[in-house]
Amino acid sequence: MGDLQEGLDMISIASDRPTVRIAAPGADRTDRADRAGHAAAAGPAGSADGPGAPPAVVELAGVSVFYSGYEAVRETSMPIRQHRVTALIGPSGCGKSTILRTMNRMNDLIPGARVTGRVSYRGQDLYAPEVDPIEVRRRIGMVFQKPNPFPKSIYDNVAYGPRVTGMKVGSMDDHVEQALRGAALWDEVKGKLRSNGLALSGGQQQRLCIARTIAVRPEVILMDEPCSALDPIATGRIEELMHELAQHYTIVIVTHNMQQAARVSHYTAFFTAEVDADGVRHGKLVELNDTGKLFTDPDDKRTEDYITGRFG
Amino acid sequence: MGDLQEGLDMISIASDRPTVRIAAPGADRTDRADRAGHAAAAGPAGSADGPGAPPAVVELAGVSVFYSGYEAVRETSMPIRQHRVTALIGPSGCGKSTILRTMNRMNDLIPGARVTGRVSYRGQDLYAPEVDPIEVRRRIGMVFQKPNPFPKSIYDNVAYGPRVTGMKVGSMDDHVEQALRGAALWDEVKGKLRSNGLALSGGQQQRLCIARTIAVRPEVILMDEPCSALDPIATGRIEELMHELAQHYTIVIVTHNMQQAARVSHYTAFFTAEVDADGVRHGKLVELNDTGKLFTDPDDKRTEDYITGRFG
Amino acid sequence: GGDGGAAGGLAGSVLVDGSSTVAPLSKAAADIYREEEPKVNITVGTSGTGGGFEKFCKGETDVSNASRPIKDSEKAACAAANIGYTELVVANDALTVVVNKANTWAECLTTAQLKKVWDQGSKVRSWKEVDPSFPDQRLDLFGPGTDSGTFDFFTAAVNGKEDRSRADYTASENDNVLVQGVAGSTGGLGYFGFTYFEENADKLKAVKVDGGGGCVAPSVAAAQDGSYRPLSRPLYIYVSNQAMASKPQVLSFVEFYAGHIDEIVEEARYVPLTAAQKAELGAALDKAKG
Amino acid sequence: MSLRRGRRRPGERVIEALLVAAAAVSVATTIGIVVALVEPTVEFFAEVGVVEFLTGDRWTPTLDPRSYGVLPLLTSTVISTFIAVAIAIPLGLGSAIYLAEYASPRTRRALKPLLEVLAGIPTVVYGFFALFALNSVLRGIWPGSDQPDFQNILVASIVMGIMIVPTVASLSEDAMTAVPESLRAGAYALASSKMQVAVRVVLPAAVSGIVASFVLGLSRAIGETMIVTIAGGLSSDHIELNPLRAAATMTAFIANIGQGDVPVDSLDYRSIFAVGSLLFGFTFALNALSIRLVRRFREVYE
Amino acid sequence: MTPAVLAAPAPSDPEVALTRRRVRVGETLFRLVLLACLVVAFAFLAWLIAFAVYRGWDRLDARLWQNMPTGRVSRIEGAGVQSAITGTLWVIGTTALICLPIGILAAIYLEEYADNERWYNRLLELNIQNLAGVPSIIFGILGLGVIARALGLGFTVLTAALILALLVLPIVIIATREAIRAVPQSIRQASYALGATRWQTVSRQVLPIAVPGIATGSILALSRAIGEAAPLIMLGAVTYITFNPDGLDSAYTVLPVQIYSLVIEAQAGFQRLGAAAIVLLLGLLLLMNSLAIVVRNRFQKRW
Ligand SMILES: Nc1ncnc2c1ncn2[C@@H]1O[C@H](COP(=O)(O)OP(=O)(O)OP(=O)(O)O)[C@@H](O)[C@H]1O
Ligand SMILES: Nc1ncnc2c1ncn2[C@@H]1O[C@H](COP(=O)(O)OP(=O)(O)OP(=O)(O)O)[C@@H](O)[C@H]1O
Ligand SMILES: [Mg+2]
Ligand SMILES: [Mg+2]
Repeated sequence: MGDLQEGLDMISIASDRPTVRIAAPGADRTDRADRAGHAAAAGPAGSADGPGAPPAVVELAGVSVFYSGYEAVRETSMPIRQHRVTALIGPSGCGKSTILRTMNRMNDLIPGARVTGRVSYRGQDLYAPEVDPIEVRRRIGMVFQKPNPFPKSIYDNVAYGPRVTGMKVGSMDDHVEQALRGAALWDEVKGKLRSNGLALSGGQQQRLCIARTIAVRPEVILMDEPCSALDPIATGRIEELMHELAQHYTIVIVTHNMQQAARVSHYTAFFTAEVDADGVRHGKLVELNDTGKLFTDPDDKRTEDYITGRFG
Repeated sequence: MGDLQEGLDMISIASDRPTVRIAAPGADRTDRADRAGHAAAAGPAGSADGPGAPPAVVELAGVSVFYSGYEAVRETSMPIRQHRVTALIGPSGCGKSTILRTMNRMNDLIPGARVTGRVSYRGQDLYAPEVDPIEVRRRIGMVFQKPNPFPKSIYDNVAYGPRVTGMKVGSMDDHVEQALRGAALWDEVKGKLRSNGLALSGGQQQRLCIARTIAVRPEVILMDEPCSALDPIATGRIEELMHELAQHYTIVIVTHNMQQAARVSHYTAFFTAEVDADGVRHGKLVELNDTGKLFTDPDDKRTEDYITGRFG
Repeated sequence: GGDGGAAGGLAGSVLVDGSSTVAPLSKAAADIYREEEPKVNITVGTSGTGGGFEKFCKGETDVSNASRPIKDSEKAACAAANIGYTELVVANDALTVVVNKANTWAECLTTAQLKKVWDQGSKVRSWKEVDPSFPDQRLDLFGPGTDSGTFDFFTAAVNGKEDRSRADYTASENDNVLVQGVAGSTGGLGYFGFTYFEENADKLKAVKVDGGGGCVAPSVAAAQDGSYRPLSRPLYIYVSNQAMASKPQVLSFVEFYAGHIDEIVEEARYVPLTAAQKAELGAALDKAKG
Repeated sequence: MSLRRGRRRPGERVIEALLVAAAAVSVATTIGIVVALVEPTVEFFAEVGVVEFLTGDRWTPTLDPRSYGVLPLLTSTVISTFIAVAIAIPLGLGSAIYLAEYASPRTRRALKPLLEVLAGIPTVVYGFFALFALNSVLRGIWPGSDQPDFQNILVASIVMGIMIVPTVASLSEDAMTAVPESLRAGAYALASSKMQVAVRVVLPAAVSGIVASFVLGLSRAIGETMIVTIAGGLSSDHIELNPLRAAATMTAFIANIGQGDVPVDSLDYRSIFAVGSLLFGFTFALNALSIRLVRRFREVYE
Repeated sequence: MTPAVLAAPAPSDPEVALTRRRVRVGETLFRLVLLACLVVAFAFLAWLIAFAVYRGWDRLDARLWQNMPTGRVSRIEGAGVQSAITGTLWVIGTTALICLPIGILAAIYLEEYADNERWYNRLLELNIQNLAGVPSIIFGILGLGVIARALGLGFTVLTAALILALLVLPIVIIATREAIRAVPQSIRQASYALGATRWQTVSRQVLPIAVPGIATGSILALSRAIGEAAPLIMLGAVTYITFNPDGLDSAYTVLPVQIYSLVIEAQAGFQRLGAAAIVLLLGLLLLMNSLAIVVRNRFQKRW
């Protein structure tokens, strides 16, 4: 894991940063294909592991998720690559959030939820009995759809994670500052660290939540539609931030917005919900691919249908 | 008055229906300019009333809205043209929802809210003392951001409006059917009219809310971010529906999504929030224009900045 | 409990419980005793005679107030728990039969007439049925609850057997309700303790009772000399012998109780003991002390 | 970089044990109640037949001839509860609708706690109020031969009803305020009047909470003791259907014997445990029923 | 600008007048009826207070709390209810110390820890709902048979407090659960996602936010306890006590019991003292409810 302090202070933009611009996929085709060029095309089972691809930090293998017996997501396998942004897209109810939650055991909190298959983090089975979900979440953080700062001061929001995990930090003040800088929020709040986090605007709140998450120095950050409650300007800021974070963190983002997936991610996984023989809907991974390829030349017909259905 | 049934059953697409496709504005330029060609360009004060423009059903003149003394929106004037879709866009907090609510006196329900200036509907001042807000809302309906069906059956949801307004309908069953057809929901629910409206998917719920609204046969339908809680497929359906509705209804839609505004509206009003001398933010109408023009060649620099800030 | 010392230096607690009818006497006793032994903590509870004996026979209290003598089952309970006790009569009460102020006809009632009215299964509904000379006025009956010692005594005295009574009367544990009831209905007839009549003498009229020896009005003198028959009754306290032996403050209190009995009865507005009863009280106490 | 439990977390375990223990207290309470009731009840039924107890129409355990038919107590309990609830439900629901839908938030914040004062007033106080204040008014209204008794079920029930108003109002109001604002907005946008919003949208949406408040009010009425003891009367020798007459409820009977002069080790006294068991069973059944009911409504509306 | 009236006919009602068509009599009537409900309830409250104040007027002074009760009719005028006041404070204080921690912890268990798919947790929940409906007099039977006798705690402050604590425990649990449930799930998720343990999440996030709700519920539960007489009378309450409690094992009396015993006395002087004590108790109650308002309003989070 990269040195946090270094990363947080870094402002210059790394060379593989995707361009932050909205564009019809067609127009962007070459740019994108070039950017994530070393990642090989993924088959429907989503094993995008060609030579040269960064190592997988999290790896799903044959993962199914059940809600009190209902199989919401079926047999999903996919790698999450280090220091890359992986986007999960697909229609509502196809299990994007469900899959995201398996990656840091947040579904432990849902009564009746059960995971089968193997989810591993750096080779360790996340669901092995001796694994402590709290340790898992310390390393794999999460940002939610609706900004959810604690009704505490901005400072306490950020300091909460280090405090509860008993993290050794030299000076908490410095640590909070670094985290807020890392979330590109420092300049806006430095004068009012003691004021309530809820008094910030929606976009600022969401960045506060990101700051709070990186304050515990996770390796992976999961984001579930982090911008859907925000206006375009705030969204733009968060997207930009994601690129910066991707230099030091591995990011998985669920989004409804295909443009957003196209803008921010290196890889995109397309999920859909399919009705099986018994008439029950199950979520399924259709295709995991390099983002540029998935949006311009998807391997799967269903991906194409979904994308063109929206793109005209 | 057009025959509702006839309109509702109509499936063929009227000639002036905007194309439902996402595209970089550049690519779409001519198409759009052509489509809403008869509407003249609007100045910053938003008086898009060139010759040939349809008459204004609702007209705002110098409208300011206060929330317990805070002036949230300042001096706004704009017409809402008959059988056209007018989109309101702008950053969060600029007063889009506020302005929308002035048009059917929904802000009567917010304690401390006060409207100055004149909002007229077919020439009558909506805020005149003898005006009954309930009558106003019968003619100017509203659809909300989050689908909010009543926890009643689908049938009762639709029948609610006609019942409470004491509308004379031949057969309530037929009436409900027509409204559901009008909202393009009939085929999906006809077998389960007695089941709870909350059991539908998000997109279906939103269409149910639209059905419920058109069941009282309003003249104007106000929609406040009707798709922001929906996935792209459901969004696409609602957008398509809006086009059909525009043949019979006057529609005002608030949206965060500029593509959506571009796709569905004939006119677009861009609002922004500006800080005045005292450091207080007020919402303000910057430009009301033909949609094609506003997105490609806005009259106001601020509009251009906002749009290009997003479109690259 | 606690240790006592010389006079004025006693401490510790004395726990009194039992009948609510007798409670005013023990409260008055405690109140006066407190001036002499301020460090002795006396509490008086009102669990009823039955509840009081239950606690008493479990050794939970030192003194039990009783509006009736101890029953066999209670004796057995005390014996089983090895609680010895001394029964002391501390005051008299004259159950008073009262009628409405506007009642001009009923000056005196015989026990036979009372029985006719109150007996089990009685159907008497009008004063005329009590005595043909009385007017045909509706009869409204008021009396204490069937679970009270007062009821037991009255039914035994008038109807010949404890708990033998008609049931269709307004019963209340709160004598003030009975006072109000009789005061509020022209044809009212009720019975309760003499104190409640005395306090409300302006609202009620007491009826003379003829128990065979002529009409006698309830009064302190009549209750004392035995002429107010059969409705005059004694009130008791029961003292635990063990408590008297082991807790000097209990003995001290009970001795004080007996020694100041006239003052106590006066403060509680009951009918004082006769000289003979007082002698008996002293003797019983002496015997208990051994 | 191990994901195993790094630090042991014994604290978490201890706390969880503590929490379970706290929750177990309520179970212990129920067990305690059952234990306290069972033995004397069994002894009671060794001498009195269950059938006689449940079907007899004369309850005179301290009066000759002894009779142990609980129906008179049961009838008065049902009548008094019914009247109390018939007063509390309309008043409480009306107040709740007013507070939730009509009053300004400020008024609501001020009035609701004030209304809750009514629920906290000692029942002894209510009892004397019923007996000495309200009853004189009642007796004034009905002079003549069917004048209410000095203690009667009606006056006790009215005051119980008033006591329960805040229980119904407060919980119903909570349920109605919990109805999302979006439903109200939706209804207003469909040209509903305020009353229509309240009655046709908010009320049905809050129905499970409202029913729950009714049930809670009902069980408070059944279990209320001091008011009926002081103002309701003691007679139980026959089934009294006229609420203007004095009659003992189950609770009033228990309270009276509990402080009376009856020897404790007697059938007379043990009868309070039989009545207590019946009362306990009664409220138990009622609660079970209500939970069903609430759940059913909830299924329909959520 | 084109005059609106010349517009093409609306698809809705051709009539465009927006003025009131129907006079909405029902609306006004409904509102009045609702208001009347509230007024009736408050009228009773006012009447009740006036009734007590009127009856106890000449005893409403410092004697009430400075003096001890008396057993002597000649001393009625100098009597007070000090021991009942201190007894009430002792009993209620102890009740609070017992039932609040237990109630809050139990509520935390049910809301945050218990898996309500499990039968025993569901039983627990049912049991609590059921206890909330058990008549208070039954708790008196429990107190007499089990707490005072079987557990051997006797007739002390502790016994009374235990009975009242168990009596209002379900109210505390239910109110606390409500308050905890009102804490948005997103707060918990955020805390867990940061690697907090369950107890850290509960103690540092959930409870602080739930405090106003818990406080209000607790105060209301305690004001119910303060007025309870039935279970204590069942226990055989002391009605004459001239010293203040000095410990959990002390004898005691409480205001409602003292009031009950005073009002049924024969002498009008005692009855007036009882009425004055009623006013005092009502005052105490109003104080507690105002406290609830203050807590509710002070700490209420705007979400
Ligand atoms: N807590 C839960 N309990 C039971 N079923 C659930 C739960 N959460 C999700 N589901 C079901 O699992 C399926 C997948 O849901 P999920 O929330 O993962 O979808 P999603 O792709 O994130 O949808 P959206 O885009 O609407 O957020 C859906 O059918 C949903 O109803
Ligand atoms: N009920 C209210 N009370 C007080 N202020 C309000 C209220 N509703 C809105 N405001 C304020 O009025 C301004 C305009 O709000 P409004 O909701 O109309 O903006 P908007 O453009 O719809 O924003 P968004 O895109 O986030 O929905 C904001 O500053 C907002 O904080
Ligand atoms: Mg999701
Ligand atoms: Mg808005």
